Order: sequence, then structure tokens, then C-alpha cells
Amino acid sequence: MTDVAITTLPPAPLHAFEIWSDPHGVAGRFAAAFGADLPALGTSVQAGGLTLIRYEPTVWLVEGDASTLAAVLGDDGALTAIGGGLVRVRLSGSGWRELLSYGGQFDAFAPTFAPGSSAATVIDHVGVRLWVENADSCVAYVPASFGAALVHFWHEMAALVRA
Amino acid sequence: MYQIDCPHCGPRAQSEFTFDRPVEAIVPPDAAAADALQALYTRTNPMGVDDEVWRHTYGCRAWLVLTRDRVSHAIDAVRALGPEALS
Amino acid sequence: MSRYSALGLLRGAFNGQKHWQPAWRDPEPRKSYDVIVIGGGGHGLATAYYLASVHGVRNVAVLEKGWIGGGNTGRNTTLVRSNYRQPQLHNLFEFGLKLWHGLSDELNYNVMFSPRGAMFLGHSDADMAKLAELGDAMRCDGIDADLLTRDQVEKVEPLLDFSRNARFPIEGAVIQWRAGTARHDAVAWGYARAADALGVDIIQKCEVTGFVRDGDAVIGVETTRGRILAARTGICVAGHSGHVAGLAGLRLPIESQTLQAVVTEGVKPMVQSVIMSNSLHCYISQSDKGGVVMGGDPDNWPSYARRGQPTVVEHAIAQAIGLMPALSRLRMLRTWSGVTDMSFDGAPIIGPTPIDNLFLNGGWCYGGFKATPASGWTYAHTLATGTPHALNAPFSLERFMTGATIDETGVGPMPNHR
Amino acid sequence: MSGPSRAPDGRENIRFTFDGKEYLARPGDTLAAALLANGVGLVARSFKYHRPRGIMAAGVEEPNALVTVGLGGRAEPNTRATDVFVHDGLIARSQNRWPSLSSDAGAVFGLAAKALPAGFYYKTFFGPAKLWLKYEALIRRAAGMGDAPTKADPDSFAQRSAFCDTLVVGSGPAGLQAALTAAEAGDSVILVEQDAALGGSLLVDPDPALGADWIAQTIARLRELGARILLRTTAAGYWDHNFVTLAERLAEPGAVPSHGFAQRLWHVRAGRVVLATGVIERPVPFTANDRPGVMLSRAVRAYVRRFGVVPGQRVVIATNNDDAYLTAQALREVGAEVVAILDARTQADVPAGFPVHFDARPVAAVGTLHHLTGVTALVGGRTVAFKADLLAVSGGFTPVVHLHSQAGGKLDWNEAAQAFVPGAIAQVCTSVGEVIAPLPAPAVVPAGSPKKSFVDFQNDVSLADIDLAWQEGYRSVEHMKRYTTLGMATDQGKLGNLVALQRVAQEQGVTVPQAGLTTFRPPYTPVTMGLLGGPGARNAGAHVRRIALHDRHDALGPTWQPAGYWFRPRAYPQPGETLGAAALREARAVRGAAGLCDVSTLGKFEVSGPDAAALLEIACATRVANLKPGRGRYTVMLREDGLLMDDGTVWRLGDNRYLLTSSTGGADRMAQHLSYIRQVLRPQMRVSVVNVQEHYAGLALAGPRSSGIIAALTGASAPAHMGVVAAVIAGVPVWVLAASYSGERAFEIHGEATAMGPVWDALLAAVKAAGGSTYGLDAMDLLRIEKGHVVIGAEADGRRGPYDLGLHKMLNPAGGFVGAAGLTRPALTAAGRHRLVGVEAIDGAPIAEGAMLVAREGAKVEGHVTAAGRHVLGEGGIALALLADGPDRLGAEFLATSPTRGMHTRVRVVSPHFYDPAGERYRD
Repeated sequence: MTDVAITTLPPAPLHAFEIWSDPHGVAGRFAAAFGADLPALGTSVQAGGLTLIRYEPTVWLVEGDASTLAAVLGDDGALTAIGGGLVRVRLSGSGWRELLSYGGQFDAFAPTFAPGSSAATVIDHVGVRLWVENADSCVAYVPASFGAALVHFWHEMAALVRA
Repeated sequence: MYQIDCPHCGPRAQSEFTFDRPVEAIVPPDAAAADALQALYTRTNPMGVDDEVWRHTYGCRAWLVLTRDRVSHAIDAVRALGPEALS
Repeated sequence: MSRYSALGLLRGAFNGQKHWQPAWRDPEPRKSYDVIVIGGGGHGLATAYYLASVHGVRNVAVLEKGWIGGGNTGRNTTLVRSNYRQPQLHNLFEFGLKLWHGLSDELNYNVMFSPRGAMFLGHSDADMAKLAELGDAMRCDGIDADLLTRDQVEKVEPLLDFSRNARFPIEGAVIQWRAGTARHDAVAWGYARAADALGVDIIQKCEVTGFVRDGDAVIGVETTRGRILAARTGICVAGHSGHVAGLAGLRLPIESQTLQAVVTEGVKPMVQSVIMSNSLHCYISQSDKGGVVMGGDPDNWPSYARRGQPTVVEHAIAQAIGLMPALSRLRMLRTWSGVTDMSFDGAPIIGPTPIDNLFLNGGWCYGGFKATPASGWTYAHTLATGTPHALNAPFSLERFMTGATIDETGVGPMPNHR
Repeated sequence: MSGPSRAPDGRENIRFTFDGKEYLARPGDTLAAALLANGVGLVARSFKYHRPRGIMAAGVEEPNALVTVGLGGRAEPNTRATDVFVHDGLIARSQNRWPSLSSDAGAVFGLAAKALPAGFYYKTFFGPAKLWLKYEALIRRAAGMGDAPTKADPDSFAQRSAFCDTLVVGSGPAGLQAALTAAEAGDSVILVEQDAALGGSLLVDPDPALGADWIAQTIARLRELGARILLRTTAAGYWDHNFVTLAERLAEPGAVPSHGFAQRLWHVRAGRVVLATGVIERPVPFTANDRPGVMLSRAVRAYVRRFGVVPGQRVVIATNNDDAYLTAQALREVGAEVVAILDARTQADVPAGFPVHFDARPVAAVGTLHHLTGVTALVGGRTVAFKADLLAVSGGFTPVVHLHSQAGGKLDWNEAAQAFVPGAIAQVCTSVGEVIAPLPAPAVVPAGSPKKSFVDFQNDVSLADIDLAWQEGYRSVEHMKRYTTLGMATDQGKLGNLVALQRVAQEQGVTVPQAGLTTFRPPYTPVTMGLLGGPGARNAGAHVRRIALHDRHDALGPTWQPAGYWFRPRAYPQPGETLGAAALREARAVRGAAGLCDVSTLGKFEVSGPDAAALLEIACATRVANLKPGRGRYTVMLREDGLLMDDGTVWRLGDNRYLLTSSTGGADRMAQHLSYIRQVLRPQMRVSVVNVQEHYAGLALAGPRSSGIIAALTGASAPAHMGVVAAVIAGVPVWVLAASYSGERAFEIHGEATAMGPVWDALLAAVKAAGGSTYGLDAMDLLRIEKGHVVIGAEADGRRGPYDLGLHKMLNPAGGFVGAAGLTRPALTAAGRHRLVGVEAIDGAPIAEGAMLVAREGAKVEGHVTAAGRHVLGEGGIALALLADGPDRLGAEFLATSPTRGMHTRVRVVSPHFYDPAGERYRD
């Protein structure tokens, strides 16, 4: 019925980029440095070799070499490495939204959940952060300790849904 | 399974949220001991509407205040609580 | 009161069972009573019964806003046990358990108390040490508790999953053989009938809407059936404790939450005892009609709605099937909810309030049914004498402010974490 | 020929068995239809009196025809024969009978029925509780319906979410029309139907106005518009905020799923719900109204029109409404004889050509075990007997308001129809079709014997039982239900509840709304537990959490220990070594040389920013701000009530950067707590708190050789005790924290989890070279007990304050931390508090963990052993304990007694610091 591939991606440098003061100043410095706006909640931006995905009101997940962001933040926030704790799992193929409908209460088919969107939710009791890479692919950032269990769940569901 | 309209994320299922306490039970750490204990240990527990602190723990992790009816379960309002950058 | 007996039933076979009298009267409220008990659940009715039978206080009214036994008495999973770690709790519940063992005879009403054993499963050596500690604490206070090995558990409950690769392997259990289940409705009805026979007025469809005050004291209640005065008034309304106490201007260390339960279609016997697991937060037993009765964690947010959240129950069922795989093809017949009075240490409150002549019995969280006789007995003592009995003295309302809390699970003052 | 039958038409190609006998069925047959087609009248036995029962209905409301289908882990007891579609190889068995359906010993209960009225068990079986246990064992064996399954379920169940603008429940004409209207207006639509075919009543009563192809056309149009149509799917529960649970059967009961899941549970959030749930026909009470051969009128029509089955050749119809005349018409079309129509009304405008008797009510059905032979009736006050093999009954129609009511909707009373219909509702929900407009059907006074006139068939509740409940004062409808068990059977009172209420109204002079209505609770029809448990049932709803270096540990063959959802190495036993011996060997390696242990599961938080220390001084009850860069300290975190929440260490990594560790079990709670402090209590702070529990994998290196190993691997001298440095080991940047839990000179090495493999390898090689060992949780416990370190969950069990554990002297004197107010409560420092001490066995014997401390056997409990161990290098049992006024009682002797384990050890109270109390071993 549907087609979906589940791929565990290699570790990548990931940081939490948190702003605690002068958000507009930080946004201005970011725009000046990267030629793009800091993404709003539930969206992402790719610029300067970085992917910034905003999952929280004050926190962005940064994938890539984040060292250049320290200057953007100045004294208005902090960067903290978190890449050791997250496994990236790519769900690709036309069936990824269908697969995400299993084991959770998240509307993966919502028109607003379009390429570039992000959302955090719970799948099969595991808190995951989702990022729509493109129409045919979604990346899930999964707590590393649950990674194997959730990947197993997805494989099991995908096989049964496909059947 | 409520639908909670997170001011940051939009409508989401209750399973992403956790209830923490009624707003009346927020105790500042520097409150006088007697006041703090009163706030901690006595509750209005109304059979009706109350303002409650919830957290979108498995979503955007932000804290919210829900105005919720404890009999009908209708949620009249949701507002953000806490710092919000670029909001 | 027409006495219940097998002979009476046989006699009824020849007269169409026409000789049975109403189990209780349906009296009009009088102007005043010695004691008013607000709440016609098991606890309130037991209180009235012991007031009349133990203390000779018979000028008593039980005021029930709906129908007796219609709250948590008729909505629980019927477990009766005294296997608590904290001495104040196990002593209180054990006092009750002793009463349970003679209750059908005492009330001349078969409450079907069935001492089929209640076990906590252990899933690791560390669990087993904790369970042994529980058993040791009980045994040192003269309460029965035995450790079971894995093989012994299997003899009692062969359908549990004993495979070594089970997610929560079974290493053993602590069992209280004298614990078990009872027929919940019968407890309310039996106490009501016995109390009524001693002169207690059980007044249904009578909702308390306010308190009559004389200075610092409560001297009666306003109800949907008029003003009723009393020398002493006892609140005994479980999940509605906060609401009723609020009518007197009291704020309590109690929040109301929903607790759901589940029963399956009836099948032939498959669960012999009461199975509990602290690691899994679910409990399983089987009713006399054959339905497997199950419960789990409460819905962890305040509610008075008696309407639960389905995924909470689904999670409890997942856990139960994890323990006992053969449950999978049974069907859930019904799910229902009660409003629990979650106190801020998980233990009940039985005693005076800051308002003269007003007393409180509440905060039973999700564990009140088993305490029905003990709760009624101690509350009756408190209402009759004005002071708590040694058994309920630790369960004062002041303990939260003084710090003498009685916290079985060690969770602290957040009832929604309990 | 009499009884049910069907002339073969060549499509009978599905084989199934019932009680071992093989039969043939047609595609599309329900088991009930197939049994009737094969002339089977007796299908089941009732619950209490074991009365013979046949098939009464054609839908999910069937109370009688319950069978077990399937084998092994797929066996489904109590399956309604009307709600399973026959599949090849279906195995069905009757239930609740012994030795056989035809000769059931349990029928003896029926003979004693007069002495076993409603609630008889409340009036007898007195004596000790143990005696009741014996009676009960017999009752339990007689009770229940099907046999309990004994095997694990081989099939898979799915749980899926879905979102739609409009959810339509029921695919009769009203439901199909509602779905079509919504879809054409642009709504996303989900349409659910519990049957295997769409059309609802149209499957039995085609509507000429709509045309023969209307269903097919509508379905095609719906599909074209993208509507999702779910067959064999029951809307089981209607919850808050338009959340509806749907149970979908992908494989029939007892069938092996041809592919994929056996069933799927849909969690649907709908913008709007349309309930087109129709009605259920009511039976009629009269003597033996439960016999095989008494069938609901619409069911008769369904068997005739949909399944081609003629349920009887000579038919009496008993009705109080016009609908039953359609059944007469249908029977006549297939050549069955309508012997009489007993219409309880005194007059009505009815179709011509039938032998209609007005003012006529059935009195009794008579027949054999398997079939009906006749009906007696009161016709205009006269008793008349009819020969008949089928009695079709219609007592009116009960709207299916279950979902409306579950959703919080009110119910209105429709006097003409004698039915509750949907009233006002707060959720966005409308009811359409027959459910809001049931046919008029006046109340009829029953004519038979109340004792034998059943209202709840499965539970054998009769009119006499209803009367008795009222007589005995069980007058609230909830009391009546509970006293008589009315509506408590697997059909949940779908047929009988309203009949019982009518009885109360007739006998007691109240109206039906006054008599009351019981609450409708989910599910609408029973739902398979495995479906509700979902895929999570396999692991009891709890995933195992794996540590980052799981595979490296696993290669060493450890015994794994569950710790919450985590699995951690408990010990690494050598071949033939017991766990206890392994733990002692590992602990001795730490004391004597070096040990390596995985502590990755510790809670860890990075706190950065100018206000980092200020935030930590709210979370931690100790000073933090005076910590110098490169230094760390032990700390405790309190709950708001002043009792211990957690403990850990706090490290100043840089000027404005701290690392806070906390216990494994408390990590999630601590994350929530820190977020609460930061976001709710101190939103204005310039600080970032990031949970790095999983980002960092942590290794503990402990023992007198550990600082040498650190120096060798980092190329720099090891930090002093409670110092922290950034270093590189095996090419991987790490933090080296000089913290000790074991009492030896020790370090925690934390690095990015995905990179820590080489660090582990290098440390393990160095430890082995130093004559050391890996160590697990058991050795860690031995070491910390000997050192007197408390553990969250053991000593700090949620009931202890700092004073109890001897930690009060380290509290921040400035206050301002969470818990400061709670700490002021007097009972927290009152005499008699159970406080931390050590105990050691006087004769060197082992001490039981969890044992109670008593002065002598039988004396009152004064404390308990929280953690038991032994001297690691020396001999003899030692333990940590909580003892009333413990620190004041050093030297006193107690019995550490464990009656459940038969272990009783004399112990002496000592300081909890058994090992190196001065901390000399922390120095190099």
C-alpha cells in the first residue's frame, strides 16, 4: 500500500542554540551573517552549511558546524552540544506520513506539515522531533537510548502496513 | 484525549502535554514559609473552571496556562508562560 | 429487618419471594440529628452503622445527593488488602481487613469477601528485596505476608508470562493470602441495611448545598431537601471532598482526579488471585461473573467528570497483556471512571477540621474501598467522641503543615505524580 | 419440515464447523445466518440458568448466540454468531455447557430458579470468609461464559491516528447521505460501518425512491472525493474534544490474518461527528420469550432478504408497531406462512391480507430444546394457541444513543416511541436518521409469567427480578441494574434495558424518565484487549533504553540489570562465578587497583549563562555560586516539601558554564523540575538549561591506580579530588571529573556518547594492565554502602529530609532554594525521626536488605535496613539503615529481622562511614 524506507543516519554535530535576551538583535546578527531569517517555530532554514530547526520558543536545533554561531549569539544566548544524545532516522518514500500515523496522535498529513516544517511529538511512547526534509523524506531526531526500539517499531509497522 | 491549542505549535493531542499544578500553587522560592506551605498544601480544587499550569513536554517543551473546566473538560483559553524569544 | 438466609430463599420459592422487605427505608429528613454524615458511599454508611452499633448513636442521618453506593463504592476494582509498607497505613488497613473477615455475618448480608490472596510481583532481585521489606514490615506488626518464588507464583497464576525473555520477567512475589476482593455494591447495601435497622435515616437524593454556621461552629447543613441541623457533621464524599469542604470555606490538601477501570467479558476462571506490579502500575483480578477486572494509573490531571482518557486505559491494558499474554483475545466489555480524592501524601485524612463540629474523612486517593470498615469504624469513633482513635490519629489534616506526612510511595506533595 | 432453513443455490462453498460438526455456508453469511441456513436452532446456553438459546438478532445486539471461534492464541470466546462472517475453516464451539449443548448439567440451576431470585447470593452463604471462598470456587466455575484463552496471541494489532473534518458513524441511508453532503462540501470524511457491507437498513429494506444503484453510486462518489470508508469498523468510544476510537477488524474472529494486522484501532480527531447509528429492536416479554425460535422481527427480515434464510415456515408475529408488517411481507415473498400477527394495539392502519389480531399479546412460547412448536396468546382477552416454528417479535425501537451519550449529550424522552432520543450536546456532533425518529410503538403490558419473561436474556434477568428489586428497595435504576445484573452481560443491555424500565413504569406508577436511565459507557460493543494494548503489549508498553556502549558491554557477557527502563551491567561474572562472587571480586579490584564502570545513565544538565549559578542556587539546596572554575561539589535537590528529590554533583566548567549531574531514576523528573524553575519561576534569567543526559556517555574510573591511568591517557596530571578538567583520551575530547562514589580516588569521564567507544577501549586496556576490572551495579553498591553514600530510591526514599540523612549541615544558609519553606516544618527534625546510621553484624553474618530493626523478636519496629552489603576487603555483614534517632544510638544492639526470609541477624549501630571516614584515599 505504501512505500517507506527507514535509514539510520550517521552521527552528526548537533547543537542547541538558545536565546535568553535580545532576540531581535540576535536575529539581526544572524540575518547579517547568514543572509536568512532565523526560522519561526515549526519551521527550519538551511544557510551557510547549517540547518537550523526550531522546536522550542527559545531553542533551535543546529545541524552542522555551529562554531560560527557563537558570534551571532554574543551574550544573548548559548550553544550546547547535544549530538551524542540523538539518533537521526530518515523515513523516506511516499509512505512516510502514513508510517508516522502509527503509534502516535500526530497529524502527519496536515497541509501545514510541509517541506521545511518541524514538529516535536510522541511516537510509540518516545519523544521525537520531526523535520520534513522534502516531500518524500522526513528526518526524526530520536533520543539515542530509544533509537533501536523505535527503529524496530517502524520496521515492524512498515512491514505490516505494506502487507 | 483533549485537543490543546498550543500557542506555539497549534492544536495538538493531550498525550504530548503534562499537567503540573494549578496556577494558585505556583510557589516562588523566596516566598515566606507560611505562604509557601499554604500555596503548596491547600487547593481550591474547584468543581468548575480553573487556571492550570501545563507543559507541552513532548512538543515544544514550553509551559502554558490552560483555563479549563474540570467538569465539562472544555478548554476556554491557552496562554504561554515563560520567556519567548522572537515570539 | 427480615433476616437473610438460605431457608428464607427456599421459603421464597413457594411464595414468589414476596416476603422480603425493603433493605432500607426511604425516610423524610427530620429537623435535626445528633450526627449527620454527608455522603452515602460505603464509608459514610459504614460510619453510620458503627455510630449506631458501637457507640449507640442512632439519631444519625446519612445524606446522599444521588443513590447510595453510586460514587467510588460502585466504581472501584473491589480489592481488599492491608499490604502497606508504612506502619500507620498497614495498621489501619489491617484493622479493616479483620473486620472484612467477619463482615458478611455481622451485617447479615453477603458482601462476598473473598480472601483469594493479593500479590505484588517482583521483576528483579532488587524488586524482591523491596517486596521482602514490605513483607517484613507487615510481619513485624503481626500481618500476614509471604514471599513466593517464581515457581510458587506459577502454581497460583499459571497464565502469567514466565519466560526469561519477558520484558518484565517474574522473579517472585509477596503475597497476602488473607487479602482479596469483595462485591463492592453489596458493601454499601449491607451497611445501609444494617444501619437502617438500627434507626439510621438514609436519605437519598438529598444534596448538601451549604453549611449552617453558629460562629466558629457548624450546626447543620442546607440541602436540596431543606435545612437539617446536627450536633456534629462529618464530610465523607471522596472525590467531592474539595467541593463540599469549599462550601464551608475550607481548602484541602486534596485534588480530584479521574481513575479508570476496565472489565472484560466473562470467561471461565483464569485469574485466581489479585495480581499487582509496582513496576507496571496495573492490577488484575477476576470477578465471580468471570470478567477480568483491571486498573492502572489515574489520569494525572484534575477532573470531576468521571470521563477518562482512552490512551491511559490502553496503556494499562498493554501492561496487563505484557504480564499475562492470554488476556489478548478477551474483549473489554466496559470501561468506567471514578473521581478520586488525591491527597498530598497519598494517605487519607480522618479527623477534625479547623471548624468546630465539622469533621473530614477523605483523601483516600484510589485506595478507599479496602478501607471501608476501618474508615467507618474510626470515623464513627471520631464523630461520637469528638477526638480521633489511635488508629486514625496520625491521619490528621494538620500533618501537611507540620510535616508528619504518611507517604507510602514517597512521591511528595504533587498528587498528579502519584 | 420446520425450523430455519435455506434452499441451496450452489454457492455453499465455505466449510465451517460448529461443535465439531461440519456445515457449509455461502460467502457473505454471518455465522448466525449459516447456522440457521443449516437448520441449527440451539446455539448456546444462558449464564445463570443454562437455558437453551438460539439466535435472536441479526446484529451486534445479539444476547444469546455466543460461541467461541478460533483456536489457540486466536480463540475468541463470547463471539456473537451474528457478528462474525463465516470464513473457510472457521471453527466454532458452544460455551457454558457440560457435557454438551443438548444435555447440559448446568440446567439444574434452572430447576432451582424459584429459590435463586435476583441477588440470592447476598442472602446466603454466610460463615467465615474462607467458607465463602469454597462456595465461590463452585460459583466461578459455573459462571463465566466461554473458556479463558491460555495462549499468547500470535497476531499483530495496530494503532493509528487520523484527522478529519467529518466523521460519519453508520452507513445507512442517513449516514451515506451525510457523508456525501460533507464530502461534496469539501470536507475530509471518514465513514465507518460495523457491518461488512455498506447500506445499513437498505441492505434489508431497499428504498425504491433512491433507486437500486444508489448505494454503489454514493460509494463511488465518496471514494472519488477522497473519503475514507472503513468497513467492519465500530466506533467504540466517543471521548472529549471529538476524539473517537474506532475498532477495525481486518481479519474475522478466529481467522488467520491473510496479511498485516488482525485489527486496527483508529484514534480519530474529528471536526464534526455525524451519528447515523440507527435503532435496535426491542424484544417482547412473555413466558419463555428466550426460546430458540423467538426472533426479533427485523432480524427475521434480515435473514430472509439479505441471507436468503427462512428462519421459520409457520410464523407468528407479535408487534406493537407498523414495522413488523414489513417482516410479514418479506416472509410471504419467500413462501413462509404468516399464521398470525398479534398486534398489541387496539387498532392501526395496517396492510391488508394478513391474519391480524388487534389487542393481542403473546403469553408463552412453547417448543423443544431446539425449535419452537407453538405460541399461546391473549387475543382480546381470550387465550388462543397457534402452531408455529417461529415467533417474530417487535416491542418497538431503541435508538442507538450510546455514542451521543458517551460524548456528554443529553437524552430526551419520546413518549410515542417509548424511547430516549439524542438531545442537546456540547460537542460538535449531530445525530441523523432513524436514531432521532424512531417509529411510534406504545408500551404494552406483558401477558406471560413474570418469572419466565426475560428482559436480560444472557444474564437471565426476568420481569420478576425487576419487580423484586423494587420490592426490596433497589429503586434507583443503577441499584436495580446492579442488584439484578440487568444490562451487565456482553450485550450491555442493548435489548432489555428499556423493557425493564417500562416494567418499572407500569408496576410502580412512575414514568420511564423518572425510572431513570443508566449511563452509557464505552465501548459500544466489546473490543479485543490485544487491540487496545496495541503493539506495546509485546513489551508491556515499555521500551528498553539502551546505553551508548551497550554492545561493548555485551561483548563482556555481563548480567544485565533493569534500572527503570534502562538496562545496565549488574556484574561481569567469569565462567562458573556467582553474581555475588563477581561483585565482590569487582569491588575488591576497585579497592585494590582500579575499576571501570558505565555511569552514562546519570542525569546531566548543562547550565550556561550569566545567571547559571543563580538558577542552580534555586534548584540545589547547597551553595553553588562560591564554586571556583574547575571545581565541583556534592549537592542535593529538594522537593517543595523540603524532602530529598535527588542528589548529584555540580561542576563549574567555565565562568558561566556548569554541569549538574543527578540520579538515573530521577533524570526525567529533574529535567521537568529545572525547566519549571527556569521557565515558570525565573523566566527573566539569562540562562540556558540543556538536558545532556544522553549526549554524554559517562565512565567511572575508580581505585588507587586511577589517577595514574588518567595521567597516562591524558598526558597531564589528574585533577585533584572534586576538580574538573577538559582533556583528550584516545583522541576524543572529554571532561574528567574527579568525583568518587566508591570511596577511592576516582574519576568520571564524560564525552560525546557516539564517540566514546575508543575511550572505553583505552580505559579498559589501562585498567586491565593495572590489574583492575570492569565493575557493575552490584559492586558499586557494595562500595558505596561501605563508604556510607546514600542513594536516591534506597535511603532517600521520598520520605527523608536532609536532617534524616545527615546532610543538613551542607544546606545553603542563605535559603532561597526550592524546599526551603518545606524544611521549616517541625516534624522534619522532630525526635523519633528515622535517620541514617550504619549497622554491622555482631557475629559477622549476612544482613538482609530490607530487614526490620527491632530490639528483640516481637518488639516494635524502630527502623529498617536500607541497603545491605559486607566489608569489601574484610569480612562480615554491614549495612546502611534508617533508625529512630539513629545517630544518638551508636553502639546500641538490634535484631535485623526478616521474617519473610527467615533471616535474623544481631547488629550493632555504628557510623555509616565504614571505610576511610577521613577521606584520605581521595588524595594521591
